[in-house]
Amino acid sequence: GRGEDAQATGEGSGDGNCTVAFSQESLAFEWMVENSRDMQAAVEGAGCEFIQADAEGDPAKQLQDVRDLLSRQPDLLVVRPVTFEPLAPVPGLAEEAGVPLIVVDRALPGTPGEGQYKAFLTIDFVETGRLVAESVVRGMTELNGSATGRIVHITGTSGASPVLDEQEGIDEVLAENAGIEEVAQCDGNYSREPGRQCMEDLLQRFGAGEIDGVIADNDEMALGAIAAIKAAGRDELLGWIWGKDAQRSGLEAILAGEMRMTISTPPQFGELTMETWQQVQDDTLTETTQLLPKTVYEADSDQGRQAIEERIAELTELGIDCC
Amino acid sequence: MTNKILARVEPDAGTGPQTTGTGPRVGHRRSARFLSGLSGRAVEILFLAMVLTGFIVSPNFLTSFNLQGLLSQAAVLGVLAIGQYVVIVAGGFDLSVGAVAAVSSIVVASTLDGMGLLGVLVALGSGAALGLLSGFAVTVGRIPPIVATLGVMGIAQGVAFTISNRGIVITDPTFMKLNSTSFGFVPLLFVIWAVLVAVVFAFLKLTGTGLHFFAVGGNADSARLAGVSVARVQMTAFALSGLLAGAAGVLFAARASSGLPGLGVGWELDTIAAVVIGGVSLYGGSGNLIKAMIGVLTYLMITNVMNLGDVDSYLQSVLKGLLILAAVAVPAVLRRRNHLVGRTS
Amino acid sequence: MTVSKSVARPAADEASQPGRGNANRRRLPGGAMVWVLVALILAAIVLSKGVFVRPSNLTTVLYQISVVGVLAMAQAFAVISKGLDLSLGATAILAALVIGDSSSADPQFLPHLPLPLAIVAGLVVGLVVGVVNGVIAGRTPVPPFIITLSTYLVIVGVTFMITQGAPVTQPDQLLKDLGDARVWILPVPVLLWFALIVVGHLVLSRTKQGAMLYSVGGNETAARLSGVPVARIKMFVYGAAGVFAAAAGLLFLARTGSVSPSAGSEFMLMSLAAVVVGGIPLSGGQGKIKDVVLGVLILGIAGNLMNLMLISPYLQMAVQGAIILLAVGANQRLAHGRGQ
Amino acid sequence: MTDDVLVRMTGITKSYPGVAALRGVDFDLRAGEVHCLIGENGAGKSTLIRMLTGAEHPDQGVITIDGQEYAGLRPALAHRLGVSAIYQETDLVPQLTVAENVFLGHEPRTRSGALDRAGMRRETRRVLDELGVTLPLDAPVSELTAANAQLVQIAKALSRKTRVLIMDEPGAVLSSHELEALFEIVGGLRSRGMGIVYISHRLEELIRIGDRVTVMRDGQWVQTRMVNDTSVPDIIRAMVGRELSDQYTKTAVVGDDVVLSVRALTRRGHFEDVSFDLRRGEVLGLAGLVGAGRSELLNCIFGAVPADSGAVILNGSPLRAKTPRQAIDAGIGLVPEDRRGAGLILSRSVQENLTLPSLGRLSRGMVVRAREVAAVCRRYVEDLRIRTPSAAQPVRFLSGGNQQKVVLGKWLACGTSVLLLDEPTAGVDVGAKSEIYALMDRLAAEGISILMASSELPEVLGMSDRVLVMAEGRVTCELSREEATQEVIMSHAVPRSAAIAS
Ligand SMILES: Nc1ncnc2c1ncn2[C@@H]1O[C@H](COP(=O)(O)OP(=O)(O)OP(=O)(O)O)[C@@H](O)[C@H]1O
Ligand SMILES: Nc1ncnc2c1ncn2[C@@H]1O[C@H](COP(=O)(O)OP(=O)(O)OP(=O)(O)O)[C@@H](O)[C@H]1O
Ligand SMILES: [Mg+2]
Ligand SMILES: [Mg+2]
Repeated sequence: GRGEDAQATGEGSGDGNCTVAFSQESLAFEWMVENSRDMQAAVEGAGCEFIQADAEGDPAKQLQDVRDLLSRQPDLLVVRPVTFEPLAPVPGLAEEAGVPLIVVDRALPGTPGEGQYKAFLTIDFVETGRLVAESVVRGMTELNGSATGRIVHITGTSGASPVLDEQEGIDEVLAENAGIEEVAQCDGNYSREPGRQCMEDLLQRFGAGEIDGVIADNDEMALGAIAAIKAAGRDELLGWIWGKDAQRSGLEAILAGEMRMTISTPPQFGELTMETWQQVQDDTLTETTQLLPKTVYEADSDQGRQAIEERIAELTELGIDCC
Repeated sequence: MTNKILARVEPDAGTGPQTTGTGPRVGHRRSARFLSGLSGRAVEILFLAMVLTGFIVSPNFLTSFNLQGLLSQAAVLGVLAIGQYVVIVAGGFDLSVGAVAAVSSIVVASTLDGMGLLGVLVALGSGAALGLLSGFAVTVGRIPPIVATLGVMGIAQGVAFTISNRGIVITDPTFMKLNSTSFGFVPLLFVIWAVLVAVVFAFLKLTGTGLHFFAVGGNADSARLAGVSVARVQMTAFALSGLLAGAAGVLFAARASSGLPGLGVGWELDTIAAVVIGGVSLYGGSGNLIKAMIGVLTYLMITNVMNLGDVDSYLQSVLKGLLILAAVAVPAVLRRRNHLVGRTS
Repeated sequence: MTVSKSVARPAADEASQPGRGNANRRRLPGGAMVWVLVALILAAIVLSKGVFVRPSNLTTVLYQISVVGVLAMAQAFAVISKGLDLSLGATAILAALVIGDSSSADPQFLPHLPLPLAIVAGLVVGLVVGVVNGVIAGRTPVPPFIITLSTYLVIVGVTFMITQGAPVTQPDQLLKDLGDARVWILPVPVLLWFALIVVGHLVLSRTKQGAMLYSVGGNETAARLSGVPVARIKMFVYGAAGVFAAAAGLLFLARTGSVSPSAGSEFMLMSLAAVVVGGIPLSGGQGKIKDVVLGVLILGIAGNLMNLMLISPYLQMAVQGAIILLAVGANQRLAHGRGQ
Repeated sequence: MTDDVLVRMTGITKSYPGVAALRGVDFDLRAGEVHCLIGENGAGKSTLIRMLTGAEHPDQGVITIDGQEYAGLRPALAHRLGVSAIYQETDLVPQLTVAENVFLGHEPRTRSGALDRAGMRRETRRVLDELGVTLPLDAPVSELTAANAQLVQIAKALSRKTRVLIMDEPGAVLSSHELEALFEIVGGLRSRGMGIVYISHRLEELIRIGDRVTVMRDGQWVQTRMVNDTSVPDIIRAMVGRELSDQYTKTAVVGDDVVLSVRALTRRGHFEDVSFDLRRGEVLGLAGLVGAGRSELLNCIFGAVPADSGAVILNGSPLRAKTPRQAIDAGIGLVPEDRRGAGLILSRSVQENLTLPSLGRLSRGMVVRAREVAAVCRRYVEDLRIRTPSAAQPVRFLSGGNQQKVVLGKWLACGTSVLLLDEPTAGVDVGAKSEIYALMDRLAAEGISILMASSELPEVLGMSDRVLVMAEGRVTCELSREEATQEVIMSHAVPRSAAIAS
């Protein structure tokens, strides 16, 4: 529970003798809440006190949050950046405060392994983009007999770094498959309702037969697109929708034959972070950049189907929808 | 209503209706004066209360490391808030400040390489240009300020993202000195803010045009009849706000050593709230710049102190809301109690 | 009487018209906005090569804007009373979460309620938030901007404390079905919006409270001296706005079948934009529901058109901004005549 | 008097949507004269002078100042040419101080170009001294009373290097005391060769200080005469287009029963220990200098401001009105001094304003009975002869007299039995004035009791059955209709501490 940390009043009052500070981009989304919860569990599991600040999506606030957290002289600073560039001062601040730094999920300028910037634990979003695009190529080949087709892309919040990275991966693959064309892009703001609006408008713009599939930068928007497609009676597109994040409702949509695939973007960095920190302390850390493994969920085989069902059961067990 | 009575009788004449007063009435007056005096100092009191709370909550509050961060963050929002203050005093609102700062940050980041420090001027110019666009829409287009700046906000965001859809890292060492230089715990950014405050304060207090800002915000029709060019005042106010938002963008770029097209979302509300905590009237024509700037510091300290005090971030939102409300409501209610009891206005 | 009354600050929109004195204020704002809308529709038809006027597209547009349409009506109540409400979007989402969670078979945070009761609960939440705003607005001299900014922050905090950021994904199936159901070619949410337009219109034009609302927005002092219970009217205004916001939340939930606490962040400025684009002056005391509908249509059509034209997301921000400037600027020209 | 023409306006025409405010008006002003401008409400007087100050532009016509023709006159240019105006509607910036308001638009500069605040204060004090008043130079104007604000406006006009001074009803909120001082100043300015345009509805004022008088009607020039060659009835005939019988038509119909009695009512700092009785059908005049506390007393009885002690008894039972609503429900109505700021919702229609206090009665549950509202509106528009193109006309566009009738009408429509009138005819033309007087008389005859605060002594004398005089917040004497004369009232109205303008 998030309530506990409110009781702590200043450093050293935790049950262990160490403090880990976490600067979180935002706590407005379930993925990030789960990310924080997992981090807290891992930190407290290791007997340390967990303190956290929520940047509310504002890089300027996050810069100040980092300072606020460093002011409390934690033993480790973990940062999940709002976005890449503006957080460039963070390694310098950690250096100044003499606090080791681990960056998770998104990158920030700086080289892990230099000075106090110890490690970078991430998900490769470019690779995610590649994996999605490769699945699109397979799907289009299946649909049209060859790697040809017209795709619309509902993107996450314009300018967000995962959006740009994934686009890079998608572009890479599509460059090799000239037959597949991304004919339109629309900003769905990572949420269901704007995603749905995008799809509705695009369905008006492109009549039946004019597009073959939809890439959405997350499952929420994919689900919005599905709702729009069903409402418009354009069932030919069902099953040719690609999502991301592997949230429970997305996985269910795949089982229902409405979505083609999704990729997990696991928020659970806690274990890895604490392990890495241990290695830093023991001076045994070799890999300063580590990638979190991700899983592709695609109902193209019984095996795949089973994996999805298991994952759904797991999420239901945890009582969460995402991740 | 003390002033009203002074209206006719010289303060030292001592023969007005007030001398007919009996004991309790004098007491009533005195406590009234004390309370309304307090309400006039609301932001200073709140500021000191925040400092005190910070001090009590955490020994780290008064460290140079913490103050340095607080002051340089305050510098960015503060410079932005100067512009917001100027526009509000002149009777408007500027919703575009955050987006204009984003444009300026991305402009400075993308031009530093080619043009060197001239890029800073280009960035300031782009801010001023967007400010002028707001001013133009308000004066020539006769569009209410809130709509005009909402439109310009969209345009500015579009421009920022068109220049670069992702952030640009700055490496220019001269430029970076802006952020790295500090005098004790006082960062250069803060000094720049203070200088800008002093300049704008002097402009408003010492020039006729400065007085015209207050006049236009207070009653544009009277100002016009007195021969004041309302359009020019509004134009200047928005241009100034744009220029200052541009400056804030540059300061942010220095602080974050990068420019960012998506910067400044929600900053328009932050600046308005901060300035109002500083006692500025949203209806224009009145408010003290220095107090407004204390409002900025106070506003940021709310978060700083809660972070240091380890308050749950969701709870922070609740507490911040209640604090803003209290900061404005308490003095306003006190003032009304003791000054305008039941007056029909 | 003190001077402050006789030289009361001129209306914001008037103050922004330098060099015009008080000439030509006779024609009320809003009248010309119809022509701006007509111009936009014509442009949409041409630019979309006719796609825009296809019945399916038209219903799509209506369907898309129904939520903001209801929210903007709520905003209009506040604006007519010379206020404004920044908490509406957050209220709508909170109400949607309450309705969605309590009506779901397996609620996460709330006790289970049958759908009708869940809807009532949501509306009550909206009412309570609105009444709190209204009481503060009526009893203290704090500007509504600050009041509702504060309640906005409080609601957001409370919403997240309850949900911990988790969405509600399994509201009552009937709700989802209604969201997609159609009567003739009109989706049910659109019909609900239409119904609320009628309700809003009747409240403003036919009820005692509506008439008093205009008087409070027009001149609070004079209204009070005419026996209008100003504080109670403000409570009514913000209370009604809260209920309408909750209704918007209900439509949102029906339309998307799920709601996450972070949804609707764009609602705050959008509802205000719709009101002002529709030509309702922020100086209060004026404006009709018809104006709000115009404002919502203009913004909605502009958004739809840009998507039909496949304008890049980055450019859309700028184009949307330009459209706001052009629409309101054109309206000012048409409504107030050419400059001298 | 010299004959050099300072200003000449010829063929001035101006229309607003739906109104032809001015139709080919000619007007001229010579140096060293007071040129009075008179006409009914809405005749176009203010509009005409707004052309001269550059506040607005004529559709047609020529304005010549000092022999030079000006097409696009702007306020700044007019000021430079030496044209200053005291506008009818207070045009001060409430948040600025007295000194700042006085010098707004022509602030003195120091040698370094900075704002010369010390100079501003010094000069303001000098001008105010000239006017014989002392005001706090650094107080925001919002804290002044209406009368003091008017003095600031006068100071503002005088602070400029002015050759043409326009005064649009400067006396409307001043009492006779201050008016005297004003007249002296006007006389002084005239002898220095300044040309003065003086607009007023009080004919006695014009006769006293005017050299020439121009009468306007319906946006047209009617006549220009030397004041010496004309008379009040002449002017009225030219203005109204018909003979106007005795202005004050007062019949005594006072009943025996006391309707309203006020006992030791006190509101500290405003008025103290006020007691009186008001009988059925009585018109009780409340005289006093500006600031005597009359408005505050009326507001207090009406529940708009709280009392500190004392009692108000209505029809035998105590009335503890904490809000105007309670007073209204008990049958009291207030016509406030500040008509536009407190009496009307300017942006709303005649109908809405007329029916606002009676909305409760005119609706069933929440729903307003539209037909009845329209009927009530029609009835009072006809009954009070409110001149308006339609019931839907925003009251902003009505003339002062008609606006005042709307305010009166809204109380009649809700069945008021006690009317509190605060300066009921301020800024109202003679025609409308006599209509309002006739109406008051009729209402009294119908049994309505009226408490009327007025600074216009002839009005107090002409309309009251009894007169109370207030000074410094206390009732200093009570006079019967027979006892009341200008001299007696004035002698009781001047405060004993007499630090007033002199
Ligand atoms: N801005 C305006 N828009 C529309 N009509 C106007 C405007 N200003 C004045 N009018 C109209 O023009 C006419 C002349 O008005 P004006 O104010 O000049 O009269 P006035 O002689 O000064 O009356 P009063 O004695 O009441 O001051 C009136 O019918 C008035 O309603
Ligand atoms: N110039 C002044 N000097 C002293 N007291 C003043 C002055 N002006 C106002 N006051 C105080 O404010 C109170 C209310 O003033 P207000 O204007 O209501 O008086 P009034 O007699 O109604 O004036 P008016 O003649 O304008 O109606 C007065 O009772 C007095 O105590
Ligand atoms: Mg006039
Ligand atoms: Mg009075």
